[in-house]
Amino acid sequence: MTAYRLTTGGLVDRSRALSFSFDGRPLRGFAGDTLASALMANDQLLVGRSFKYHRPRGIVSAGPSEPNALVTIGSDGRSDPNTKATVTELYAGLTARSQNRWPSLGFDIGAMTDPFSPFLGAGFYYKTFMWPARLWEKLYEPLIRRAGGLGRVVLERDPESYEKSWAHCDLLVVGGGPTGLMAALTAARAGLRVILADEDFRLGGSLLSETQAVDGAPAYVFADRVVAELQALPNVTLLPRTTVFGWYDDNVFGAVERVQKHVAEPLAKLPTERVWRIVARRALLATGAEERPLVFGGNDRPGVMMAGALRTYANRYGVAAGRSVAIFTNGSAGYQAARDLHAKGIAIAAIVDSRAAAEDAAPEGTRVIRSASVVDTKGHRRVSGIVVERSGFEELVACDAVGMSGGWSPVVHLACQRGAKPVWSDQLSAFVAPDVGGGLRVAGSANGVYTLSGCLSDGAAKASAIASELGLKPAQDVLPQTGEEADPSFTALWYVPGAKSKAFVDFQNDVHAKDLGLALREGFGHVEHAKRYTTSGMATDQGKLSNINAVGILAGMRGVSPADVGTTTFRPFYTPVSFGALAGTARDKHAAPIRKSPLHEWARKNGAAFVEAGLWYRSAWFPRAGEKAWRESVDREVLNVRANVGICDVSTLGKIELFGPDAAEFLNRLYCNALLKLPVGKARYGLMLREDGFVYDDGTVSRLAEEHFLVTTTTAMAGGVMSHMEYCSQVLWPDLKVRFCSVSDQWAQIAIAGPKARSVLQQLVEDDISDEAFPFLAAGAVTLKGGLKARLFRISFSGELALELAVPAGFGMAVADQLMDVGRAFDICAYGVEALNVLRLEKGLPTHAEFDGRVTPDDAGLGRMVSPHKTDFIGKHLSSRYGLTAADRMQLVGLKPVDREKDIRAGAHLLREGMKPSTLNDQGWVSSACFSPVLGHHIALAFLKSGRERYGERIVVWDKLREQEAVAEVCDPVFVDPENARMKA
Amino acid sequence: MASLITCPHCGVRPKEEFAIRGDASLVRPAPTASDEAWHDYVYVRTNPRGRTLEHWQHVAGCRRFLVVERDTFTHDVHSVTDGAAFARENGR
Amino acid sequence: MIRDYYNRNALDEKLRGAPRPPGVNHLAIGHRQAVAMVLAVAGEEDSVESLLSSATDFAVRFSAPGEWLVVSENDTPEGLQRRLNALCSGRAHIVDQSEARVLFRLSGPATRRILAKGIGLDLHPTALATGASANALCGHISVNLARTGEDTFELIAPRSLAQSLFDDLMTMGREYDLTAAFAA
Amino acid sequence: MRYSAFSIVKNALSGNLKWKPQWRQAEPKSHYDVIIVGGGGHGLATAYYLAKEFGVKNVAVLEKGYLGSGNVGRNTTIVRSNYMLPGNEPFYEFSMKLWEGLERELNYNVMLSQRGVIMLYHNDGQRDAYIRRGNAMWMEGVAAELIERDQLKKMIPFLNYDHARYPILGGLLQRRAGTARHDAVAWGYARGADRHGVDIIEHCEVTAIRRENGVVSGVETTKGFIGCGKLALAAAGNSSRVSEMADLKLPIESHVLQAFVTEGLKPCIDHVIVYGGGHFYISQSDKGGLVFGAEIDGYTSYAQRGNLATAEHVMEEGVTMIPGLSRVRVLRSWAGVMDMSMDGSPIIDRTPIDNLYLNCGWCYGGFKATPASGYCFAHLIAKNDTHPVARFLRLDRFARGYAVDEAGAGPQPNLH
Repeated sequence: MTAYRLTTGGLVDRSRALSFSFDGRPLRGFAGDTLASALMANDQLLVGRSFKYHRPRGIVSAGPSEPNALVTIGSDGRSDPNTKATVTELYAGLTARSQNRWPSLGFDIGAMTDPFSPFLGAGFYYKTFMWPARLWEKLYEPLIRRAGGLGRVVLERDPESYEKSWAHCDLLVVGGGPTGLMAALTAARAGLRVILADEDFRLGGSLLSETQAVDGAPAYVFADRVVAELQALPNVTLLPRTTVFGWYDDNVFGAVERVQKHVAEPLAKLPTERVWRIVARRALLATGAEERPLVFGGNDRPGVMMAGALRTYANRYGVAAGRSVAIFTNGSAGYQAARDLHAKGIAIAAIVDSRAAAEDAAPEGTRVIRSASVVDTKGHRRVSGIVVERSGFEELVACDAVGMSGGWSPVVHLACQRGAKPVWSDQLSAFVAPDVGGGLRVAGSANGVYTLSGCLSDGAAKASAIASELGLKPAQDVLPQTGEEADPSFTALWYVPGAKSKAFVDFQNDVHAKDLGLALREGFGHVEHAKRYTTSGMATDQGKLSNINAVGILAGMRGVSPADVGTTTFRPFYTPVSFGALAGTARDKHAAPIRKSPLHEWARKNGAAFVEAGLWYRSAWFPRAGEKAWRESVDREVLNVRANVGICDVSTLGKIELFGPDAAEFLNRLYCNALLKLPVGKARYGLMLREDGFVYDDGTVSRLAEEHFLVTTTTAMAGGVMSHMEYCSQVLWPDLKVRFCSVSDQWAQIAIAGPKARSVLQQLVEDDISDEAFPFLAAGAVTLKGGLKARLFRISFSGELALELAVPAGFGMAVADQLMDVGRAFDICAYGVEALNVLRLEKGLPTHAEFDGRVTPDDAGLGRMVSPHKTDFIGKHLSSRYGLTAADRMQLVGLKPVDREKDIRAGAHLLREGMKPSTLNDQGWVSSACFSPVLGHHIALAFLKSGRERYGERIVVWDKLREQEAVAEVCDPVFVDPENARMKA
Repeated sequence: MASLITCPHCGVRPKEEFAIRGDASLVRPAPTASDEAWHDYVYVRTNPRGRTLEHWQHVAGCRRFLVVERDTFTHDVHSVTDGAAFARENGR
Repeated sequence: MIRDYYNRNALDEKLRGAPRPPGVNHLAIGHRQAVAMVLAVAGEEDSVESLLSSATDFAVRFSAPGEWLVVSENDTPEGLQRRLNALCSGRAHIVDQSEARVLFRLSGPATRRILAKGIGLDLHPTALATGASANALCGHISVNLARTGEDTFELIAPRSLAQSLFDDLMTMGREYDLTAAFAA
Repeated sequence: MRYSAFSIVKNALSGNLKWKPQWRQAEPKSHYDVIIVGGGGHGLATAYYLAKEFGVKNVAVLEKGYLGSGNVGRNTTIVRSNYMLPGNEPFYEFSMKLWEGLERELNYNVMLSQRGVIMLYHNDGQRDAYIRRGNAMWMEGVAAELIERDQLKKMIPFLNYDHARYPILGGLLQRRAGTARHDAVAWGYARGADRHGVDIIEHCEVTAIRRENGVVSGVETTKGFIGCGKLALAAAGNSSRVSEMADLKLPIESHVLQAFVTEGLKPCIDHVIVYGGGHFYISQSDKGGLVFGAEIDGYTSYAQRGNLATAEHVMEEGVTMIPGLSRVRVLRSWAGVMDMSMDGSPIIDRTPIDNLYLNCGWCYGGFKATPASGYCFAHLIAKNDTHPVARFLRLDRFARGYAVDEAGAGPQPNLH
């Protein structure tokens, strides 16, 4: 009754013992083991508990289709829950824990649900837990949630790194078994750029479990030889430990390479996993075939495994699942397993064959029971015998492991990920790949060719054909020699009648044959309904073992062919892929690129607090010693700008230069205001609409020469405006002679604002910048003392006398430093975007807090800017729609709290005094608000229904979310200097 | 299509280099056109299941608007042309 | 009273401190070069292209139809502007981008494998020949990519994103011990 | 058969052999008072309310595939009513209230789980926009809470408070919002409609709309002609294709939206969390899988599959918001075809063609709207009058200049 390591044989390195642990128990395996083979070698067949009934479950397979042997590997931030032991490469120090059991794997309280399973059939939860309603979330659902789930995730930071890489090739071969190796070799020798990817840590696929000789040597030696030749070729990339998980449009494949999942101490310079995006001119699926389980009573008892897995464990890993193994088969594969196990000295208790007649050779002295089936298994946490039924008679056959073999299903997952459904083949009793065109072909067992010789020749032939298609001449190599092979046929058996206990279809999700019957009775006979109602095929194995049997059982019950039932939809991922691998390096602070202004270091040096604004880091305020709250700094900066002078980094604004004879016409169509006659040397405020008539962006337009303009955009919309301009010039008006180019990165731009701005700046500038020489809205080139060429714009976003100086980016910091130096005598300060925001609010200037995509120029009080004379501009026609001109639209107003001590905050809504809050009574909302240090109280900009008619009205500022309410007076949005005297000083 | 676009100026490029603007078969009406014509241009879409023309801007490449003729069901791309050339040919 | 201003490289912070000796795979950052965008006047695209390709003492990088980046290691920005204006004589608009762009030069046997971690183009010499250039996405950042040799590539990136791109490249190159320094 | 714990026990004792189909496989009659095109959540809900609430019982639902094969079976199951605009909020709150009674209404456990939906904000502008939204919700009587950073840290400790781009500053919480079991909604409405006499006809594709003198009189289908008094389209994803049969073009583009589920995990995420630094949203199903999604792929598509670049971007946002997701494995991705409308809001309205009614344009928001959509559409069909909560969701709103543009993105569907 034990699983054990055979004394000899297998491809494990018996000279390299590796220690690991399972549920705290220290164990040893060998290099070359998987966790599953090492667990078996230590007689640990019981590895997990099922999802719903918490039944004890053992290892079933030797590959990625494993439904049961899921463990959590590692701890803390390095925990990998739900890891399949069957594909986990063993390493020294690996720690594994079983899952979904409490308190222990051997004794699990959750298993108490098992006797109640008649009440817990498919979809039972849709029919109950409805009364009383409040108990659902308080009691029933938490219980269900706690019982469900599998592994535990710690949600701690992962200390390891991930990355991505692109790869391009002529031929991608998916699968490194006999088919894939031959295909890769043929294509590579012909000169194609080849990538060979295989999920296993050792290339060779079934050759590693094969007892047949190839070219006179053991099959694995042949595999090693081919791998060595491929490795030496410069046009070949070998990707072991790499699962191709998805096939996407244009023959792009996604693959994940487990670079360091198999090492105890990962190197910091390597990622733990790497996602490859492979662009392949051609691809060949050499993904093999999956052996089918048989659906018989008690088929989930630990020790019941796939016959092929038993073979792999014995041949490749030198591990036996038991000392006396029974085989239940419907085809030749069961006999092959029996022969191989027998050759390793493992007793074969019996071969139970569902077929009446078979030619297959059983090992000498083995009892073969034909026309028979297994209807039950015995044993507690481990199989101890099978109940064989033949012609109405039952017999108990003692054994300590069972190999089941239900035939083969080609693995065609990838070929079906782009909409085409697999096609039923009566001849193969299996679904095969649809014809998906030339980009992706299927070869070998994946193509229904199950013999070794067939796989070798199919791989070579398909690769030759591809090489010829791509214009290369494949060599006519002699195929490797193989020996006699058995006929790989089988007779489909979807369900073994007469089950004495639950016959599982989907092991992990605990879906048994009766669940499918119930689903059918309740009208869920469509394969998608059956899946969704019973959850068959929805477990972490995505039904790799179960789906085909579910289809066969449904077909049987409905009395149709599996072809009529069809399959559910195949979708990425072939096997699950970690978030980390798919995210790569773009995470945390690197989730998006960081943009830094050329004045970033200057701001940092001056103590700035930064704020993330889109990709940019912008200086928000410049705290000084003793200032405890950000408001103190901002108030000081605002007052200083109003009283003296301040400088602010405005480099992040979008800047676009335009050239050409039609540049003026182009801009005139782009903005809603008139720009055609803008004089050279002048700047003008510009307002840009979307075609639906709402404001898109605002900025300034400066005419630097007759056919040379510079426009600015807001920071947030810089990219959008550039694209919009490109759209207009390329698509709408391709005949306008205009060229443009972003110069946002070329210039460091500094706003110098305040009554002393000119005095400060004049010290740096050669040119005369007096009001006469450089009046409000002047724009043009200037030369700094010392010779540096710069640009100067007399525009103001603060309402103060302001000049914006642009210098080549690299000089920005030096010039800003100089301004601070000479400005010291004028009490200059640096100010950030928070102070900028207060200054513009006091001046009633709208920003994107106001232009929220639903605002017309008139709403914002800018209706007069819209040129009534222009025949066309973007947004003109639809601006005149009723809804955009209705009298009750919300209009921009100012608000002052009646009680000056009260504050108003953005996001509050507006109500008439005495009116009850309701959507119907909603009068508007506050778009921006701040404390005005100049006025000494809060001020706000708000949108209010017919607001401009309502100056002087008292309105309730209703902020239920923060439990605040204030009464405010509606006023003109310009709070400071409505005559613009300061700006034009 | 959803993975790669062959830019006529830059060659084969991944999807993430592009920004999609929408239906490229629309023609901006004359300023004097009817309200209905403007409404249809801005708001109404043929939205075919099958061949369609769509504007993809190669934002991370040449920044040209490309007219991508593609199938919205199979995702096959039939042609990619420069947007300005397409506009001129179609008499805009 | 005011004199010369110091011109600060966008990567000054990143490359501050004692330079390490360059490794086999190395990233050199152009310290000073003149860069200009050449925008051909409508209808003059072909003539501008041939004028540019006739010049040998600066590098011409394809940006878009009728648009090129010109990179000169010898000229000042003003000098390059003058020269290009003279060369194109009204057939193109010249926009100084010397301060707007940072030049990254990658060299070494692993260069292709490093770049493949961020760039979707096929970098095999049969697909991207020496001398070829185009704009492309590297990670999340748009750059101008040029192959200047079998194992040397140049990336020209916007100044504001240069530090971010630098971090990305160093991460991509970590596996191959990529080193970095300002170009000599 | 009424569903209850008692019925489960009773049936179990008789070997679970006596359960009946949850809805009949009906064959089409020659004529119905109302034919609904689309056997998804909205179509079935419409049929249910028509029969139950508005006394219109001679109704057929035609479904070209299997019942619930469209978006009701491929979404991220989120149910919420946290909208900002007066055109939307009353409608979605009406829906939320219907959700809260749906299990008793249908005698079907759709597993409404009011776990709370929290939308994170990452800068002051976003915070202010959420405050505006939260106050708009309160105006409609819907409770909303502003959760500031310190409180959020206690509530959801595993978010990336220190390294996220963009920084997590707080969130807007609607506690009543949550998730529901998506397939069960379709099945529950189907069972309910069936019990009120509605014929549900699967695998019956409409191939043409017959009109006589400009008035709709029936549909040609793969099961022959079926006459009707009124024809109601509820085929989101394919709305343009169906309406085209009546020569009606719509303000809609079809776009593909991907969603994902991880392997099953023990309970770890209680709320529905929405990352405002991108578009990522995540919740945990009762089975243990983390269900999540983000933005549409961006191009028009009728293929129910997405591309890898978008998927990768979704994961980037995911690990940026919750670093602990890094080693969680994603099991499966799928994709649905969205009716993306020109303002991001749906349409429930009559059409210029007599007797033709339209329910479309659900963008990302269709699942949560299912009950209200069905109710309001049934109201419109039965009474020929718009239900008050759907009065802003009219087809002619674009021509009149009354777009309901929640995102403020303008007439470009892939930006909503």
